[in-house]
Amino acid sequence: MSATSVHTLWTSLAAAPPPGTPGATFDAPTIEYAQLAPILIVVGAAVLGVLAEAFVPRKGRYYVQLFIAVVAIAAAFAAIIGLATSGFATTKAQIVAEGAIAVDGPALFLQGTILLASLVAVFTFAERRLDPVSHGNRVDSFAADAAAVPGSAAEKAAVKAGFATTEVFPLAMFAVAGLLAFPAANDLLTLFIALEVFSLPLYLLCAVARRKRLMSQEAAVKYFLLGAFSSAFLLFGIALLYGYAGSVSYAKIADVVDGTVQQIDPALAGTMGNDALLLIGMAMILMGLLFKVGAVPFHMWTPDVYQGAPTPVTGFMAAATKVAAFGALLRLLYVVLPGLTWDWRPVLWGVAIVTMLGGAIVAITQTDIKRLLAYSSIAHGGFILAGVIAATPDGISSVLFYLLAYSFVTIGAFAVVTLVRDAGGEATHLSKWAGLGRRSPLVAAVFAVFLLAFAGIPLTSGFSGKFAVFKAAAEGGAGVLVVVGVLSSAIAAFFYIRVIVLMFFSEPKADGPTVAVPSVLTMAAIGVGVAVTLVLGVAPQYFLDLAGQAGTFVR
Amino acid sequence: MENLIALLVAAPLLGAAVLLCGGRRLDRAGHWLGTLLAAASFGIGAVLFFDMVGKDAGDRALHQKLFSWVPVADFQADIAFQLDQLSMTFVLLITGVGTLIHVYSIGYMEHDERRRRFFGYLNLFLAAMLLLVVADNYLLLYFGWEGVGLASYLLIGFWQHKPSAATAAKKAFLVNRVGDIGLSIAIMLMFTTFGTFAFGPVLGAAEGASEGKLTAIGLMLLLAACGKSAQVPLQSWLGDAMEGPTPVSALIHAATMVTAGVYLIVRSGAIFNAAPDAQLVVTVVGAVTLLFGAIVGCAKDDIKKALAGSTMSQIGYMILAAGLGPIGYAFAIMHLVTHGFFKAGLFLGAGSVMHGMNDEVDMRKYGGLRKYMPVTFVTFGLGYLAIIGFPGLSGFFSKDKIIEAAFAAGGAQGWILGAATLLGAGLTAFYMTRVMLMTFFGEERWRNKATASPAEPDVEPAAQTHGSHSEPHPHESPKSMTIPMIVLAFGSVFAGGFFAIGDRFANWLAPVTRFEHPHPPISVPVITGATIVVLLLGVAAAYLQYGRKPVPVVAPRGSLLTRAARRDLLQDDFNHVVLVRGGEHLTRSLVYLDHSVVDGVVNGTAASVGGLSGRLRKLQNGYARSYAVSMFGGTAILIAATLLMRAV
Amino acid sequence: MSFPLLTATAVLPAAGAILTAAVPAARRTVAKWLALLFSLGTLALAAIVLVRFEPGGDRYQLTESHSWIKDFGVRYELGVDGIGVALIALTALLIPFVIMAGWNDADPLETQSKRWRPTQGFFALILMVEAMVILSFEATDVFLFYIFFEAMLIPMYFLIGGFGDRAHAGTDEAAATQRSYAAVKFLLYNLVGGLIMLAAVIGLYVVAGTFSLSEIAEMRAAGTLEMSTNVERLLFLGFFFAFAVKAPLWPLHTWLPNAMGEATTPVAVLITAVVDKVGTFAMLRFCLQLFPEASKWATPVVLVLALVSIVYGALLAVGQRDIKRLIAYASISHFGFIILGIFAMTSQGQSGATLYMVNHGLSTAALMLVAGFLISRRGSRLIADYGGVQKVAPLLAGTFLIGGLATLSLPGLAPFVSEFLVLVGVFAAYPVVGIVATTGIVLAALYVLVLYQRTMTGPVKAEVSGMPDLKARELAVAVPLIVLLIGLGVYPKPLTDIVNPAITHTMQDVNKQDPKPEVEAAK
Amino acid sequence: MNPVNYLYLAALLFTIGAAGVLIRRNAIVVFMCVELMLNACNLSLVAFSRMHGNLDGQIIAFFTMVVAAAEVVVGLAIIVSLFRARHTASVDDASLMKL
Repeated sequence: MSATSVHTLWTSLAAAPPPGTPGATFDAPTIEYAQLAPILIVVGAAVLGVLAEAFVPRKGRYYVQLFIAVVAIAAAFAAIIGLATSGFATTKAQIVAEGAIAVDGPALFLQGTILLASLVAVFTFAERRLDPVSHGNRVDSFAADAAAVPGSAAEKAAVKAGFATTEVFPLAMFAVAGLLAFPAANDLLTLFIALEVFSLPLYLLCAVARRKRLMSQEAAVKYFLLGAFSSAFLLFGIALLYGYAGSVSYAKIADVVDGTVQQIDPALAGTMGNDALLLIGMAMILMGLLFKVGAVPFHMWTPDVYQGAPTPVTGFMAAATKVAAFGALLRLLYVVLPGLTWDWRPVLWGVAIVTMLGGAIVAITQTDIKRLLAYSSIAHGGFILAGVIAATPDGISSVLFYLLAYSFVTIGAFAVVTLVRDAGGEATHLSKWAGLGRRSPLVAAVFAVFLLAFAGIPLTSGFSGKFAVFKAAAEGGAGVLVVVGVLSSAIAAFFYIRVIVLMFFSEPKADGPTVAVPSVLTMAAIGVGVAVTLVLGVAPQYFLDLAGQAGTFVR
Repeated sequence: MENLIALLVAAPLLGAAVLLCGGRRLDRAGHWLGTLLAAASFGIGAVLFFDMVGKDAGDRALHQKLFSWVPVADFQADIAFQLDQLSMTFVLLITGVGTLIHVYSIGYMEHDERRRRFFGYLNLFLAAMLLLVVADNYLLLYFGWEGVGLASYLLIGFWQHKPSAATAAKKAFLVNRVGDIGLSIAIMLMFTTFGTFAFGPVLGAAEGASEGKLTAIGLMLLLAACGKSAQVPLQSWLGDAMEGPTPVSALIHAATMVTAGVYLIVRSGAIFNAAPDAQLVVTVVGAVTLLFGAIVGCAKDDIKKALAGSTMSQIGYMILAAGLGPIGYAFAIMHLVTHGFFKAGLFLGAGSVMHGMNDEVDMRKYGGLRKYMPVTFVTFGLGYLAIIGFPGLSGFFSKDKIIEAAFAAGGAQGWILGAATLLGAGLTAFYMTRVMLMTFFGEERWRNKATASPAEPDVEPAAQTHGSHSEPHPHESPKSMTIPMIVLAFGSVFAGGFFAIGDRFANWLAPVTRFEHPHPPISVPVITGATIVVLLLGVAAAYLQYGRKPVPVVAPRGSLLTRAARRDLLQDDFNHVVLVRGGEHLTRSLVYLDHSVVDGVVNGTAASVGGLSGRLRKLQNGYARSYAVSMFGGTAILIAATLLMRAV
Repeated sequence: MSFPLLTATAVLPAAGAILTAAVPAARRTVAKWLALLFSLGTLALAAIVLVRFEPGGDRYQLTESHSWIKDFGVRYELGVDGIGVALIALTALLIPFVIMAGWNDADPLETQSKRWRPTQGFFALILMVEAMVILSFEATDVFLFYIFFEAMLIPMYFLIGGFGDRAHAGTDEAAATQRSYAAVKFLLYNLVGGLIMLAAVIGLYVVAGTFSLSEIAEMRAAGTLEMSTNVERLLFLGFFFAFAVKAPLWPLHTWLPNAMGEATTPVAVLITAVVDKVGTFAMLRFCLQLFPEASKWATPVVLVLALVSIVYGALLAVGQRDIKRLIAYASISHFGFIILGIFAMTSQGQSGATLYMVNHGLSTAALMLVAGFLISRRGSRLIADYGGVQKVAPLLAGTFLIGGLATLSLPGLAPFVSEFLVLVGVFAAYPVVGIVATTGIVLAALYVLVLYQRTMTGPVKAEVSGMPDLKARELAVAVPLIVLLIGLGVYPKPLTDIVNPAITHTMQDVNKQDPKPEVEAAK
Repeated sequence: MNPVNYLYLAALLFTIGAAGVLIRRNAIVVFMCVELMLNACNLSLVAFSRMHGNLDGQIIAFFTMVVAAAEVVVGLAIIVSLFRARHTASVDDASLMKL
């Protein structure tokens, strides 16, 4: 299309258009509010939270915010259930909001998972029993005044006044909204926006730890800069893909990629010929997503951020972000780029292998429990990738199941980490965990359960998930991946076992940490974690069915 | 009637069980119980014997099946007994001599607080030995075979506080185990060849099998026999076995157990008959051993070890005879029985002497004892005459027959074997005369000669633990000990003649072992004459050396051969250097290997993974910019890879 | 739907484990009796299984089958054949003795906090192991088996690492580090084996689409199972590796001496007499049945490895200075025999191997537990620290000797029957191998008698002079085992009757016939 | 003028930005480089939009600007707090957590 025609486009819009010409009548977009309910509820709650920050007196904010968050998540989850039961997951799966959002099995399943994870995470956010009471008011794990310089008079004053960063709840809500939209995004623009919507609040959440604030801020900076860096790549990839296909809608791009597109105008014909656009674009978008997934070599932010961020936030990130990011990745690969399977498969093979091995190997020599879990999450990302690569319906459902299993184990594990404390806050250095099993057997046992699940020991959810994924991969013809996966799980087993040894078989140190007795909130979080871990380990059939039914994308 | 067979075994077994599990409360009556049950077993044997004599030669064999032992597919082993003339002979020998030695032990072990257990072991031995000879298949025989091994192990090591005794027991068991390899392989071969290992079928079908297989079986059986009967090359344990109490040496290591090898070969005659090569090897082993044992016997100053050497040599005779086939079997067994009498008698005599001499075993500290212990002297003397083959006594008949048979083997083989047996007879006469003279004649070297025990390594343990340096007071032993000696002396005098007249014994065994008259190349009287001449030479030589001149208390250095003979012809040294030392080196190096290599590989892998982890960890240097670099590089690789994929 | 007997047999100890663990810290003795009670109850159930099982009947009996994880094609399928029955009986039989022997091994030290409840944990874990072992003997679904095969490791791991032998050289810290090293080594070896098996399990599913032994057998019979030679071999290797680690087969054996050396004696018995049997059992049931051709293809190598295990294990046993390590290496040698018998692919070999599993369980239990009593008295595992014990503690010495004689498989004691069957079976198929294996019996005699001589005979050492003889509880452990050893040595027929039919099936699986004798003997 | 040139320019800008992120220490500057990359994306989007003659690209560009603005808010907040805590805005000094 030539320059003049574009000009006329403008002018024709300016002048009163003759009837029939495109854009002549501006017909309002149709928004299916019912189908969008989950996202909308959460966004609304977030906005409400902001208002609450503005108008509710300080004393009441904590409770109001907690109430809003919990109710909103519950309501959103109910909405998900409603949609799923009324068949949007299977038969009535559709694309809504002018093609921006897909409402289908994977979307609903993952959104449900995200919401449950977020609910549990919010519980841990709200925990106020762990830190000792300061100046007569209970404190949670977030800075009294994030803006105050660490150790400054202002901070002390804030602590004395019993301030609390209750903004974390609306921030979390925004993040959740973004996370919900991410796996459901059905065009590249929505994908990008959703990404930013959940990234930005997370950057902030990382920065507001009460203890070890310098590390917290450092984590935030690293996460922010690298995140922005990666999103720039993502965006450039989007631009290239748009350039290739002339559209950002998944369906249209897919058509162009498959070559089943109708009416090819010359410009499109010109760009379509240019596969470099397509491939480079694809590569860059993949990079953006793999960054969020934490796949090697885009993983390096993970350990630092996981370590520095407030532990509840870490758990939330580790669980929810992974779920959402993998959801988006699945949709991209299965809806937009199935035509390119033979291009992205070998590449992802490589990524999966280095991720599995890299994560497992580096984890061996870690000395900080949070970093250890970070690397383990990297390794698990590799396992999930193996399922993604299978490129079969089984692959999809296995990944869905794995994500469900994994997210709860993760949140539970980090919740336990919050309990083990000494004078300096959480005692995350492994040496401090020595003999925990002697001092408080129950906590140690619970943590051991989570570790065993990570290690994929039978009768835990970790095993069911791993088996599902490897099975899918093997059926998808990726036997090599299975073998590598098995080997790296062997390596991984080593450091999970190391922690167990430390907790149970080594004598407790005199100056060892104490285990704080949490409120019902954290207890609930951990309890749910354990319950899901064991249920998915012993009787996973129901959830496998669920994942199986949810295993098809709408297009 | 056949149901009695099980009882035969059961009686002593019961005794063993009761005595070993009974605990202290049986200490007072234990020995009587043991003796009683041994005697009962003898009684049952006697009943069975007269019953057997009653039948005509053809169908004397009795069979009894108790139950199926190990049934797996074709592999069918039963607990079943077979009592034929051969077994019968052994049953009577074992129970008879066994009972006598039980009686003897009552006196001999009087002052040992563990006497009850001693009798328990003795009964255990009787049970096992009887099982060995009445079994009707090789696996059950193996059962008894190992059973006697166990009993021998327990009895040799009965004085466990003596390290030497414990070691000797262990050695005996191990050497026997080596022989057992032979027996078990033989059984396996039988199973693969005949599909069974019961006497009847195997021996019945022996001719049917290929000679190679039969030879192999035969040699394996021979290996087993060598182990149990202390034949070269597995003889080394017998000498040490003398660490056991003397009644044990008499019963197990002279009269019965050590002859099990002969039983095995004679029992398997059908196989050997069809495998001449195997037979040849058997005769060679027999010949070698009979000389070996005799030479060792000439050099030992320990009375029991001297007798042990003689046992070895006599069993050599039997094995040799058994190797000659149908012309030898009967004589082998006959010599076995007579030897059972006189050798047991000799050992009991030796025991009686030690009993009177504070357990001193060094003959160089004996001398002139005949007037202090007359009964012992007489019985010992009769046994002596019998063993050297003095005309008219048991040994004469049995050994002479073997010599004839050896010559009759035919060809060069016959001559060589015959010469060997003759030479053996001479040596026997020599060393037995030596024992006789050193013990009962000459000056009384035990008087105020209580100096340090000589440089004879074999006696040192005994000297340490028993040798009291106060002057001994030789005295005759109690009745319980002398009576058995007297009975055995009778046996050693008359048994031979009784058996030999008209080949009575040979005909008795014929249905089982077949019997053919030997036809030596030279006439029998000549051979007999030669034997007597050689015998007299031996006696004369001994008399010149030990009768005429006084015997030094400290053994002279002696010739190279003597010194070698004292050390069992260096065979133990060989074992020590090659097996013990070599084994130690092997195990030590293997332990090292296991730790450093087999384990090392695994630990190495673990370590290397750890090292890799340590290095990769360095990449995580905390600088956001380097993370960005890795992301950037990763993207570049990603892009390059995608394009490359498309390119290829 | 009849009463699920097999499930009950496994559920009972599991329930016992939970109850035992729940006993409050102060009530230690209650926990002990509770555990003993439940183990005896399990024994009773096992006895019922033994009775209800008809040797002549179907291959798998008392079967239960329920759908479990449809998506993975996993069914909850239980069933026992003769081999399973025998081993279940062995397990159920040994656990009470293990518990009795370990009665006081896990009492908390004074220094430990009052809330720490080692005793409860100890017995609960033992019962948990029992449950899982029994289930893995019962499972006729590969996946189901795999799950318990793996899950078993965790309680074992805690038993080894959590409850060390009080009789150790050096400081407590040193002992603790050695112990956790042993535990980790145990876990990693078996975990790696298990994970490699997992890959094979997945592969099997991809090939067969089911995990049920019966279905796979039908498919093979109908010829609808297309499994290329190479695939079959790879899968076989995957399975075999795991079982060879567990068994343990040379050169994958090095975890056993550490584990048995550092663990308390009852746990050591649990490892070698019960848990390791799962490995050999699985070779017999899964390797041969699922991959018959590959099994035959691998036979030569396996036989050689087994031979090496026999000789190597025995020689190292001779070279040991530590009583428990010595017994461990002896076990390695014995496992060599078992594997030899399995892969001889003759009736005698395989029945022999099965009997061997049972008998080795009994003999090692007898020897090891008595050794444990000895060690607990002197507080040292070093052979050199003993001497002349027989003088001061004749009962102890006597039982020890009988255990030893069983270990060197003396005729009249149970192990002889199985060992000879294995040898005959191997010899019939591979004479040379059989002959080499026979040397094992000499070496066995060597290490047993050397051990006995150095510890029990000779002059009485000062340290052992005051040593008390066996107590009633200890006799209650040792005597029944000895009675069983003698009984099964003289009259093993009941056992063979149960095992033989199962072996016939296995022989059909690999479609092999016993070699026929050269001459048909004149019967 | 051929819109493709704009793409080349965009690519150039993007690379410059990326290089800046990699080599500059000051957090603010690094962040500006990221902005530069985003703008490069915008440029290419607009150029493509022009080539294809539909408006999607330009719409995205607008969204991108908003996102960039939001990022500035969040980013500056974080960076400033870091600066106040440490009196330096160098990303290399923020390396407490490593290995």
